[in-house]
Amino acid sequence: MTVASDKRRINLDALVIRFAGDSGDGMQVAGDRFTAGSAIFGNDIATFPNYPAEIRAPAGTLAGVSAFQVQIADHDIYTPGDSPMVLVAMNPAALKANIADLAVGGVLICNSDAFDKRNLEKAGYQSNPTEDGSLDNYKLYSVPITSLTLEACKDIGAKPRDAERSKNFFALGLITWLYDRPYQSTLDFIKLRYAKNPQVVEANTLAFNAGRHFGETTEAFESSFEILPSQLTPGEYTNLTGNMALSWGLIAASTKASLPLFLGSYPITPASDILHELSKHRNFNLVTFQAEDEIAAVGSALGASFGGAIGVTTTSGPGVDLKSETIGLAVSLELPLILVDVQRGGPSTGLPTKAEQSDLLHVLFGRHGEAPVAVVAAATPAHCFEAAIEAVRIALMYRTPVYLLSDGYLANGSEPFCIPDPEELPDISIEFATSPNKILSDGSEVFWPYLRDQDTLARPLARPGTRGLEHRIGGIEKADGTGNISYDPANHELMVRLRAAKIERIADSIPPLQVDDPDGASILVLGWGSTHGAILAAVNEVRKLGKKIARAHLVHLNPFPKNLSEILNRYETVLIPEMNTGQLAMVIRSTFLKDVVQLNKIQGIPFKVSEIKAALISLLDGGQL
Amino acid sequence: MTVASDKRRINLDALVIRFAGDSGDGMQVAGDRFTAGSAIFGNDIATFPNYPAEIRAPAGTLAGVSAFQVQIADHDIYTPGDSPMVLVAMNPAALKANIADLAVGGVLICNSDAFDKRNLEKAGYQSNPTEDGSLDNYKLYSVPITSLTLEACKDIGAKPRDAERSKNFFALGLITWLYDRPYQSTLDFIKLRYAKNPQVVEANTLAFNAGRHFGETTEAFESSFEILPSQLTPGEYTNLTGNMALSWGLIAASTKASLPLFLGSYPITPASDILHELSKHRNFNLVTFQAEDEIAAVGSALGASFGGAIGVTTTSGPGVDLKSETIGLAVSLELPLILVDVQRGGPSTGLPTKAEQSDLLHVLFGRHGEAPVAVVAAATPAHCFEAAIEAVRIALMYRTPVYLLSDGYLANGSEPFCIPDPEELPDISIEFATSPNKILSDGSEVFWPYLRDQDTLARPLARPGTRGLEHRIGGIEKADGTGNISYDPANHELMVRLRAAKIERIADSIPPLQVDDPDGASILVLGWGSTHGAILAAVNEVRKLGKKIARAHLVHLNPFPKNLSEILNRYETVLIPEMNTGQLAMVIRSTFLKDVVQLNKIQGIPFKVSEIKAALISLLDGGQL
Amino acid sequence: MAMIEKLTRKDFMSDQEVRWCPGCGDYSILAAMQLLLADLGVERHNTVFISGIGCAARFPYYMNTYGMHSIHGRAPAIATGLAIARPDLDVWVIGGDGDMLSIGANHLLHALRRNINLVIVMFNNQIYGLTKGQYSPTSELGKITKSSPFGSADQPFNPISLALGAEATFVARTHDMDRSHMQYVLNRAHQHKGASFVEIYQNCNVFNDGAFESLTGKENRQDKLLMLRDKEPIRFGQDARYGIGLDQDGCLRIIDTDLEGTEKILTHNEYQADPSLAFALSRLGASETEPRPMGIFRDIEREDYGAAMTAQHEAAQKKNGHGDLNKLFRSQATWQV
Amino acid sequence: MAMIEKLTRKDFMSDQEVRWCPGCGDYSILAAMQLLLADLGVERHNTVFISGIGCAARFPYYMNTYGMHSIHGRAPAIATGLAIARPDLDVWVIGGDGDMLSIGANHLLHALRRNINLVIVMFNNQIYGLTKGQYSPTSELGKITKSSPFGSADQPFNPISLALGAEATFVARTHDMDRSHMQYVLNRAHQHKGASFVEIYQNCNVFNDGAFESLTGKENRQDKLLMLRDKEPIRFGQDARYGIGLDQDGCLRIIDTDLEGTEKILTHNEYQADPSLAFALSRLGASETEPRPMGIFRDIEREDYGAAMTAQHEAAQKKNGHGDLNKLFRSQATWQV
Ligand SMILES: Cc1ncc(C[n+]2csc(CCOP(=O)(O)OP(=O)(O)O)c2C)c(N)n1
Ligand SMILES: Cc1ncc(C[n+]2csc(CCOP(=O)(O)OP(=O)(O)O)c2C)c(N)n1
Ligand code: SF4
Ligand code: SF4
Ligand SMILES: [Mg+2]
Ligand SMILES: [Mg+2]
Repeated sequence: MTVASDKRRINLDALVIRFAGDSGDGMQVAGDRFTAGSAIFGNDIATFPNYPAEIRAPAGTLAGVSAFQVQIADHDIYTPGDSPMVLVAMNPAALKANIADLAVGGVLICNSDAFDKRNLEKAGYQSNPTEDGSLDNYKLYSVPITSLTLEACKDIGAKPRDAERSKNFFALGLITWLYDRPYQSTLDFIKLRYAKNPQVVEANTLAFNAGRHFGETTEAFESSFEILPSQLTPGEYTNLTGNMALSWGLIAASTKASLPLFLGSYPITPASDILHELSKHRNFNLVTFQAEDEIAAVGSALGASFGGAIGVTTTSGPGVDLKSETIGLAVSLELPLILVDVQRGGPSTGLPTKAEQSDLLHVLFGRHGEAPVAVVAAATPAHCFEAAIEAVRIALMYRTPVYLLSDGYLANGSEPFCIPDPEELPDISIEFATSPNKILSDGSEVFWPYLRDQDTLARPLARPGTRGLEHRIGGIEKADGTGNISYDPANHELMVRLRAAKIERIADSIPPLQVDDPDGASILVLGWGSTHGAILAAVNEVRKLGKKIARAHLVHLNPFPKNLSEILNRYETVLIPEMNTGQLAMVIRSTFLKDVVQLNKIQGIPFKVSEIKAALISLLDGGQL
Repeated sequence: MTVASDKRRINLDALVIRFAGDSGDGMQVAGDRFTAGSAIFGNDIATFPNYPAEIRAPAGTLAGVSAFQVQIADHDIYTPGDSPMVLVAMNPAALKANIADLAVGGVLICNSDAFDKRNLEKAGYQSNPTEDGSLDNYKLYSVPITSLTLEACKDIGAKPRDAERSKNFFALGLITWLYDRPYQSTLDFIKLRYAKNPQVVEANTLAFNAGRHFGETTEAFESSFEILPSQLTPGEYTNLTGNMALSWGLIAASTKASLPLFLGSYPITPASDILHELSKHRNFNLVTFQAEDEIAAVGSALGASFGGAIGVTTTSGPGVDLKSETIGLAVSLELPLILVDVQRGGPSTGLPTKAEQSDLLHVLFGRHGEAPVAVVAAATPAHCFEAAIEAVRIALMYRTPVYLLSDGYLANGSEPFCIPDPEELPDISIEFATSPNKILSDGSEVFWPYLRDQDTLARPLARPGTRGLEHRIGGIEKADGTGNISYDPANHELMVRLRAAKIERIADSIPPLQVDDPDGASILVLGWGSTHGAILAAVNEVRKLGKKIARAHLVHLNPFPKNLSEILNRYETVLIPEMNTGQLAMVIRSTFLKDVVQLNKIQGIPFKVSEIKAALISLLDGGQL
Repeated sequence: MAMIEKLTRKDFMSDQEVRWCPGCGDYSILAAMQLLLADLGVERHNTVFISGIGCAARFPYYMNTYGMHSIHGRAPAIATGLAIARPDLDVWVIGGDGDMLSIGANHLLHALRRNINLVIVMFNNQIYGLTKGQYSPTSELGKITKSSPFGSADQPFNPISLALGAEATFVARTHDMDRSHMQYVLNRAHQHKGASFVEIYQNCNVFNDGAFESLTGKENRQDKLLMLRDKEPIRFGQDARYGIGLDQDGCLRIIDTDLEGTEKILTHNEYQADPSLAFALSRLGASETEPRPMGIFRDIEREDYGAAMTAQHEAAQKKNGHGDLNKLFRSQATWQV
Repeated sequence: MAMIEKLTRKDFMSDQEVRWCPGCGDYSILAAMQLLLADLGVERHNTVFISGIGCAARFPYYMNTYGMHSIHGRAPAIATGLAIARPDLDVWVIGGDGDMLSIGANHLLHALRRNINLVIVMFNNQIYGLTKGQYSPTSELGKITKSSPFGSADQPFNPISLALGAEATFVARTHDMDRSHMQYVLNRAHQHKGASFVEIYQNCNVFNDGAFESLTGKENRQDKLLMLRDKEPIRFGQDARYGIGLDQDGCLRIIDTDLEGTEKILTHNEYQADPSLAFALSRLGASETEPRPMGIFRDIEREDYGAAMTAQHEAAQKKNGHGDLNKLFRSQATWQV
């Protein structure tokens, strides 16, 4: 046996690792811990949890495989990586479902105990791939993880079934050693998380340490690796998923607006975690309400907005459809309302745990009549924080529903979030009406709920409880100014155009679109939403090849930044990668009459960097897509 | 006194007349009878009833005014006319609400009995307009209609309050004489309609005849007019509103498909009359179900479709929003389903009794995920019949939801409907699966619900009750072929593209778009839906000025006819008039990257011929809109 | 602020012209409400009326308070959000039988079980008025309407039974022909903490005229209406000749005191925790021979949702301190770069 | 076609792998159903299962019949259309407590009052399983879940009370630990013409394990479950020591036969027209000391919707003749050109 110091330690600039196992194998926890340890160590990180179908499938089957991929690096990274360089497969099904993604030459760690006849059959293997040579393209390590875990725990008197549960920590320990990750934070975590069950703390600790020691002491691994801390902007960081960042953004917005937050929501994957997260923070000026359905969810949020709170509702997929009617009412009432859509694969129930960008046209146009709303889309998990504040700012300032788009990839993926100083977050408070705003010809002073601000076209908001400003609003067409019911044809046209103009006016308050174009390119990649990371990484790679590419990313989808037209005209070719059949492309074509090249992927999974890179290179070479 | 024969009789080629009065004054009945009489006489006709706000407003107020406009002509006409040439105003409010529309020099008949102080005040008149000279621009006839009616009925012992109700028939009698309409059919109608109440029959008859005699015998009217029968295509005609034509079209489609019709609906203006009409015809193979809401309405229709019926649901405005989720399911299930949207003014409750074309983008894009459906739009009231059959044909043949668009103007407006020979209506029946369609490798025969027809891409339909073809379908993504749940990324992309391709394939079965361009114009007016009549009339008028204009009207909005691209490219300028802010224009721009000129009216009322004519002339003169 | 001068009905009348059909029962409900609120001296600015769509739902426009005329069926949901966000307000919900029992029944029932602090008033005219006369979920079997020319085949809901089945804490019925009873019931509903449900029989003289005439007509009331009064024997008819007793099969039956005396007559108890007897009372009137009970079927105490939320908020603050962004951002592991 | 050979459970098993969590109560319900249908010898091709979304709603995939896995909450509405259009089919509706009582309660209640010919089976696990553990409309007050870390403040629905309040004609309850009782109840529901509502207590061993253990656990059943049997005295406990009696305040109470004898014990009557006693029985079990009734609360006859539609169709044909387009087109005034 050799000691650790004898082994080689190799420096890596980045590492993509995927933990895969059965739903019950604790792979999400292992992945999470690995990420947290790396984050604290100072690496840049980006994660991609990939859950199985909604119901736990029978153990050992392909349908039950759960995976967690993370990229860690010593530099800025933008995605969880295209292909893992390391794959941990806890059983044959996990191997089968994931091996195709492993980079050739990659490290493959299999739990040999699980590769028995029954499991092999369940996964559809005729022979044992770890023995039949079919994995020769990879660096295969067969480790009896289950039995080593049991062995490690044998003295604490845990039942084998219980002790076996710690095998994810054995795997984590092994990887921790192999990639030289800090381990104390994981030991602390185990103590805290399982505090209620000391035997579990002990078992997990023993397994984790056994994994580390196994790496250090066996001869199987010739070398270990290290990834140095990255040069992120200095600051204090924490690792956030998109759903958490979005929740925190809403809390921050409520604080900075000095208004209560009201969340009306109905559970649905992958939006539910926003409800879960917000409901934990009832010590803030917020309340969460689990409604009977999505219609009641958005209805209650609208009622709360009428009462002067920031009404928010969160949903995904079919839930978005159900809110259309109430959003139309909110458009007519001109009340602030935040509509969070965490997009998932459709149509119908579709692919509930997967990501797609296929709701854009729906949120733009999916209401009867002419009912425009503002649309803001988050670009990365951490950006969900900022996007939430921006959505609330627009909603309050312009008294309008605002759609805030995220997707399943952002929602569950994570990255470091640089903790802001609350003082430096924008003040987004607004003024409510407290006194009459109109003097009638008879000299009486009255409150007109639709007497608009001439700059923003926003109407005054008088909260119930304000003495003397009693008034009624409703969904029937109303006269501008008084807000009284009006069936007058000319007034209707005026109101339709005013509501549209108000949304257009939002562009006055949003920053111009920034183009990242260091070299004066003729091709622009225009992205929106969660394609941000893959586009950025691909553009960087192409530039490393000495080629010119410009890049811009839209956060405001309605209205667009004012300079978008000018930017589009500056480029010969505009490429729009989207996880749909071309929804932004359609809007750009019709709005600017500018042809665009589409790159579409509709598979419920995000673009790989390489896919976008290939498209760019093809375009640069004058090819077609 | 002179006798009738002494009076001049002047020939008119067309007449536009509007009956206006209080909601309780029976103006709709008067208009309807005038229309029916003219229709039977052989004129071409087009009507436009204009109801007041939904709830009966207090008598005599502006909010309570109800009007009915009809154009009758000795030639083909396409609209109820821009401005009435004759206005009957039963009270000051009716005058006030309608006088602006009366053509200068037009005939104005006022019920002088109703122009008392109270009514004048209610209508907001300071002085009596029939006396103060403010109506000098019109041919004003003040007729004491109420007292003459009472006088006529005095001998039958009716209470004055009851007798007064017949005053609409007095007015109708007067107009009948003035424009030389046949009167026997009205006398017959009175007998039939009020058969249960002999006193009412008598009062109405007396009033009607008194009105006719008044015209004939007083000196007030120097001349009477006649409008000769028009040269409609020979055939048997009946006068139909759009809602009736649509209902009959559905019944005809069900008959020609040899399939039961199931209507699941929830009442809403202006769609309710389709439910009312269909529910009368239960002797056909049809059933109507008044659901608890629109979600249940479309749900029940989908359930019926699954059972092999033609599932139909009808709605308007907010009801459309509520159906989105279920339509997405129908897209995923690939089942036939007819979705009727009688568009009304939005957003939200909006202008419930008015017409708008503002749901086009919503029906195209208003579902989460990628969920394309076919869209067909009716062009005229009578065309609703044909459009309904076409929608059912597409739904059955392609196993897809089809949106059938009408609007409030088509729904309540009427025109002559040339009764077709049922034998000559298209056979739209389809084949259902009766036996397995796939042999597995083990030789067993199975039914695969998603094994597509290679031409249409339609899947086979096996109705429950078919022995041996038991299968399950659902809204989760499914594998093409087997239909089993599939989370496979590549399959998802395949299915999204197949569902879109199937909708595109519909274009194979629709006729090319016809362009009406006798002179080789450079300007094309492209319309859809209820703008048909106004566009056609305007184009004819412009051509009469010796100018060249081409015209085309889209019935299929998704997919478009295959030759649309080629047609658009043929013209320098394309004008799209729409009763919205430019929804078809947007789709045309993005689909064909062709700029178009928009003409938009968003007032809840249809275009006037003159408005479109003015736009055309301005464009012809090289002007801008 | 203490009330200085007495309010009058006019204070609660908005400047909008009332647009119901002449003779509609909605007028008398409006008058009863305006007079009641004036009498109670409630603060107009702290009062909100939320409605859905329908004739009844026009109500808020005519009340000089805060108000929202929303969308069909959703008023209870919208009001729920408002009541939770603003426990300081008096929130009323108004709607018709279609609005509340057809498209909106689910929201109604969930608001009732959650005991949201609302007064929910349903105008039951057993018809869709605004859309001009289709049958509603309370229309009788066999009813011929525009959408049921062969007669409706839908068994109607009994709104009181439905509300009781949904764990409502306050359930009552009154009718548009008796202003003082309406005001009594509405006042009690207003006093109740939590969700109150009030059904008001309302005549739609245009599309369903006389639907309740046989019960609420002045001549019929004595025999056909059973006025529930807390702690009093349940009696009706001239000289209170009849009473209600309970059979061993759990069914109520009519007792003729001339024959059986008064001994077996039940005493009404609005505050009874178990809703079973209230439910049994709600079934009365199904047949012609039985009287229809009016008044308060149930009025029990249960923590209202708003109060529970406030308690949770206070507990959370006690446990975790007032919300502080700096703390939130550091609520999980952080690191410095 | 007459049944030739006896069907077995296998005939009703589809080729899809069952994907519930190991140990989930759904498995035993599935087995009970498959065995029952095989025993009854129903025709697979005339049988349809319609479900919404949720763990329970996966059920149709596993039945080798026709089936549709639809969308959340809408199964009763979709099934309504199918049942009306196809009265020849046997239509079952399956869903969870969230599916049927939260988002879908309105459709459920309307299907019940209309007496649509459906068997509606609700798997009540008092939790949202598929979305991983939020409280449902049947979760107990104060329940701590992912979405209620401070405890749910929602008073739960009592599904039996709710269904009875909605005019349901067949209402029953059973549980996943007793296959023969499940089969008995499901069979009776299947026999009932019109809408049948069956609540099944179902254990979600992942997110709400043991929710019914104190009632349905083998050791607890005798004392905690009250098995309703038609025309029999309502008794429970060891040696049927206890019975249920009716107090004059309309509330049920437990009678200890050792002390009071059996005389005052109520006899159960499933067929009683008035639902009041069934409702009172549905309230039992609210407190720890009371047993929870299982079995058939109500089974009454009322014309089902499909039958009414068929009758209307026939009447219309009798009156107006078979539908004929030529006649339709001439049903109002026509003229020749
Ligand atoms: C989503 C939606 N569906 C349908 C309608 C049409 N609609 C308006 S009111 C109404 C029912 C009215 O009946 P009810 O609630 O009993 O009120 P009433 O008019 O009788 O007072 C309907 C169906 C609508 N406005 N919105
Ligand atoms: C419109 C819509 N909203 C929300 C969801 C998410 N969702 C799926 S199942 C479910 C609830 C599951 O609970 P339950 O019906 O009790 O079934 P169980 O899983 O417990 O069997 C929810 C909220 C959805 N699929 N569709
Ligand atoms: S339609 Fe009926 S309910 Fe509506 S306002 Fe008129 S009378 Fe009243
Ligand atoms: S989550 Fe619960 S209900 Fe769903 S399958 Fe698992 S154990 Fe069953
Ligand atoms: Mg009503
Ligand atoms: Mg459940």
